[in-house]
Amino acid sequence: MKAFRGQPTIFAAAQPDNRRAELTVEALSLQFGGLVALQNINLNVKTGELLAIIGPNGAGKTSLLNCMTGYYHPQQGRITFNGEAITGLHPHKITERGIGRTFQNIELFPGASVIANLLLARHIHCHYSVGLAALFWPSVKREEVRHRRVVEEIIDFLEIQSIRKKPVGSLPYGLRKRVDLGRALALEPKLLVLDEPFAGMTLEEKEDIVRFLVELNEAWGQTMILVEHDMSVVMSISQRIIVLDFGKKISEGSPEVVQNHPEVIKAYLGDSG
Amino acid sequence: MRKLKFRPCGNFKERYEQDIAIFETDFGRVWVWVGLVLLLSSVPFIAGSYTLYIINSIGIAAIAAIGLNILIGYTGQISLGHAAFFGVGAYAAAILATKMGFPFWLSVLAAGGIAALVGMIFGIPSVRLKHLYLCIATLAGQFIIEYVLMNWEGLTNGPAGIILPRATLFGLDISGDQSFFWVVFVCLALMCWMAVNLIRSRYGRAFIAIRDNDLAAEGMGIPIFRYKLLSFGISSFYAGFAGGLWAYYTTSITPEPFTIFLSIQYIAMIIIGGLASIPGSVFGAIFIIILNETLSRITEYIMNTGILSGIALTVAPLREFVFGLAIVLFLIFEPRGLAEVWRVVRSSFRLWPFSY
Amino acid sequence: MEFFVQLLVNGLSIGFLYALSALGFVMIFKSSSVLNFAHGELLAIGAFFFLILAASAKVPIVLCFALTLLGCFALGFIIERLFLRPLIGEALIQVIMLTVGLAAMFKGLMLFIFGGNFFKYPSFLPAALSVTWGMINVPSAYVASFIIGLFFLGLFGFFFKYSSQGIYMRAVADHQTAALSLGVHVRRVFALSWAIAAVVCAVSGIVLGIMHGVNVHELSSIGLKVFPVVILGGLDSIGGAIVGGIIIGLLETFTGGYISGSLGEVIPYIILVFILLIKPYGLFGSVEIERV
Amino acid sequence: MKKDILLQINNISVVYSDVIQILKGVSLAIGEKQIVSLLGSNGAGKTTTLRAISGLLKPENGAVTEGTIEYEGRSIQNAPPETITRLGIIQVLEGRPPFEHLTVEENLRVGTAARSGRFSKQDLDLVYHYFPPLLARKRSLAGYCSGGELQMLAIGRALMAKPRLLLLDEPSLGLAPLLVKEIFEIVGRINKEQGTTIVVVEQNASMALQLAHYGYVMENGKIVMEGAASELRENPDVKEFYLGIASSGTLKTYKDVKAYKRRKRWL
Repeated sequence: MKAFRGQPTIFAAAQPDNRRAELTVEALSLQFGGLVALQNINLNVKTGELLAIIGPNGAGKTSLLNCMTGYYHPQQGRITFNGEAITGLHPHKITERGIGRTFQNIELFPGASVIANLLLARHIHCHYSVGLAALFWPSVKREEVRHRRVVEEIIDFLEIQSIRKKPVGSLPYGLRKRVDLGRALALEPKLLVLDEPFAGMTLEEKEDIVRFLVELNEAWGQTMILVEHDMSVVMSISQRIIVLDFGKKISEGSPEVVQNHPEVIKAYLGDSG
Repeated sequence: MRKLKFRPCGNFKERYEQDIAIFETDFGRVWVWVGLVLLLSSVPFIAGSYTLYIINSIGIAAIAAIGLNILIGYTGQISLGHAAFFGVGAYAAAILATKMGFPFWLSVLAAGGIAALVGMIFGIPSVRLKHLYLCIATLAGQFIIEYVLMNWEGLTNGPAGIILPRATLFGLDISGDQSFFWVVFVCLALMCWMAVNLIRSRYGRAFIAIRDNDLAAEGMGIPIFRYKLLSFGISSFYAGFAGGLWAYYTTSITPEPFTIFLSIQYIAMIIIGGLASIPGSVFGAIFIIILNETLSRITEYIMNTGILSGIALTVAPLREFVFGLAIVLFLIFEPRGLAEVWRVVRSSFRLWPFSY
Repeated sequence: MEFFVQLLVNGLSIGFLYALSALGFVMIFKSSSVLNFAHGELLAIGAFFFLILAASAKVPIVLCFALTLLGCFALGFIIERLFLRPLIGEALIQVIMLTVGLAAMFKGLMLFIFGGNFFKYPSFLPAALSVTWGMINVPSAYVASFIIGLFFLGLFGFFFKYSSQGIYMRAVADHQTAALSLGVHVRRVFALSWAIAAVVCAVSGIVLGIMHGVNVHELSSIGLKVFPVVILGGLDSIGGAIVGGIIIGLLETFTGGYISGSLGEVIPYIILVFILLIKPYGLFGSVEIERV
Repeated sequence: MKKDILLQINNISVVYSDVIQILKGVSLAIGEKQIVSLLGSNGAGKTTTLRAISGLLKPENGAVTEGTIEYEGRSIQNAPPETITRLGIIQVLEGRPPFEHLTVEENLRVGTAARSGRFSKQDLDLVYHYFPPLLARKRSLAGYCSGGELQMLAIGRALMAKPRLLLLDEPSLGLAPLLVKEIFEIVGRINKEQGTTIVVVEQNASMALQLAHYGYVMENGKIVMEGAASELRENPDVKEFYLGIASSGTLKTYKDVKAYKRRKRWL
């Protein structure tokens, strides 16, 4: 039985419990050497929300994401996810707890096919052991097939069927970004963290991704954090925006509020718009 | 009854099971079974004892090479200590058999297990090390193990070595070339199959991910350190298992052969065979062992004819030179090794006479 | 006490030599991130080159020295050209494997020609060089090694810090494309670093030969000892190579002197494993910064 | 508007790894002592164009397969970067990679590699004159410099080569708006005072068009629009797609993306 386009069973089957994604960041500070990257950041994410983080380059957006996903270890403050402290955990532990991310510079595996890239992300959902894997026990085979099915659903959802067997390295930039998104979706994350998913895309490609994100968020209740520069995207799809500048939070609120905040205009948006 | 599928021109897969199978077609599967049966049923009767000795050596080397390929080719961790782990396996089997009276099958399996443990100990530095530094750690492992084998006389008898009992399986004497052939090649086939299975499971995917981009792999929920250790363990298990077989086959072992030069031979096998290719490891083993034998034959011949009687010609330097040359030439001209050559030959055959 | 001081002197001079030979290794690593496994073989080639000139051809010693350095400089160039250049752009692991292959090739070739025998240079060092200090006698070879080592270390320190080529070399090591964009001749830098490394190897090979005699196995195993040295000091640090060399030299001679010779041979590697566990980038190595 | 042509690109195609075509017949002309800016979304081929000029395609496994690049009447397509830099064409790379383990001053010295003469105190003084912050940090390792200082260092390094044609790739990337302004002012001064011809590739279109005399817009490996910077600034399409201002004068919105796709007219 094949799910038709737009009705991926993995999203539909997710229980409300499994969608719970409450992230709290309290008094977070991060330094590199003497350089202060983040200073006393507080924020929270509610289940089903699409939160955007904006700010000039170098304001600490990616650093903040890296703290949330375990790549950086903040000196002060704490991060909790669904009531559990995740500060300073290794990235793989955080991924296991349900935070999946995409990368700014697309960290895909260029030699592997699209399918192989997505299957890799199913790792945390595989439960067989080494011994059984070496013998390719029937249960292992069943599990592999199940994951393959999930991956195909994601491929359908992102409309990348035609490239499923192509090595990722040979794909154009926009498609690679899409595969990167697909890989994050294959993790079945409770909280999806997107680091500049629109950077370097043409307008059409942007519109496609916006469609996917809006559908994920509105139809399937996917909680998301979006770091992005493109104001027009951010302003039109996010429900709440946090503005960072020089490692500090300078504003927070709905798009309308942020857009008219004098400090934001001064530091980021500029006079022109 | 299901129809046997030969070479399909197009994608006719209907189920995901077909897509994750080892062989694309039933044809390939049948071929391998036929080949295996032919090999096991004909070779021991056709080949003479010397040829059988070479073939058995190839089989044992191939098992070790597969292990090294999992570590270097798939996980991207360079190891220069493979011969030491092979030696650990050989000694483990010998000690277990002589001192504890373990039967053949158990001591060979245990040899693999012990080598895996030792390998994992030397893999511990990989917690914080990138591949460059790591390969130096394995170099240290090589020298330290060599030293221990040579100097811990209470356990290893030092330079004098250990003599093993005859290998028996289910009460049958299998120490002869012919019967050992079956043991080795059944083991090789099993080990090959297990390696291929591992590679197509989540473990293999994780290994490759660590090789290509460990940061992103971690973001996909893969605990890097645990997998690097696992890869070390699996690789050393293969080496130790092969070492155990080898100890039983030669019946007496000394610390001498397990030097860094043997480690380099294993590296040569997988480079020449093809990195990240299981059949490649077998091709590499065949190539290197045959090269080895050919070279000693040639030097023997030259010595006998007395052309160069004045010069003390030994086989070792010539062999070393040719190995080095082979590694260098393959890296420059066919970096993907014999496996790639084989693929090209096969596909041109398949498409013949319409080679486009 | 006397034994202790003698060991100290031995250890220091051996350490100095290790440091010197590690320099050639660091040179290649700094400019192209390649671990050169053929290091010991380059040492041996230098030593044998000198041997042929000095013992068989009976060329005057100073000329021998000059010719050896010149020959090895050319050899380094040729090696880079013939073997390394076709692999530019390939994965690092392949280049490293290539040096493993080169090592086997050179070693085989030399064993083929010279066999596993020990050779001695004709003695040419003036006896006046040796220092006697109470009961302790420092042979002239050790003093020579000390002087030559110091000289070359100074020379390279100066080269990297002040000369344009030296700065270009470091620049290439840091960022190849950026160096290329500014007009640095990157391929020439690679070739030069191999050539200089071969020269450094030749110098340390000759001095080692003066101290212990010339033997293929011996020299190529010393080439592997360069790994603990550079790991201890940090792979890309010249100062680290010196400190690492001296520490390893002392450790080895003291273990060899007080415990057992064969343990002295492996002690550097045992230390190495611990260093790697505690300080993965060595004492002075620069830490790689990773970004996502 | 255009004066003497310093660099002329005629209909070039660039292919990476023998298969991926990035540029499909790009032609442009760069006048002597001008500032020309190259706009377009990421992946449009701007950086590739710069690399084609400076000879840095080869390390990325790319090559100019068709067309010519003429610099003062001399074809330089596919020449190695060692040759091209010696003709006075210097590219400042995107992301301004420093030589991390070299001091600021040593970084600047590397800039003289493309020149015949030895470096002198005056060269350094000139760089410090334009970028005073570098003087204060000349002895510290470049790895410890901030983003703004690194951009200054990257441009300063290129200045050491006394270039006639300076190619700047995304100088504003990752810089705070005020710093961007400062850097662009300095670039303008260099152009005026040293007579250096400059090509700027920028995402920050409004900034680039204020600085430049002439502009090209690239899309999908082709030039789709060109004109004097002042004209481009007023063009409604440029406004909408690159300056991010809808025809009504407000920021564009993606609210309606499900409903329809606004196509670029020239595609």
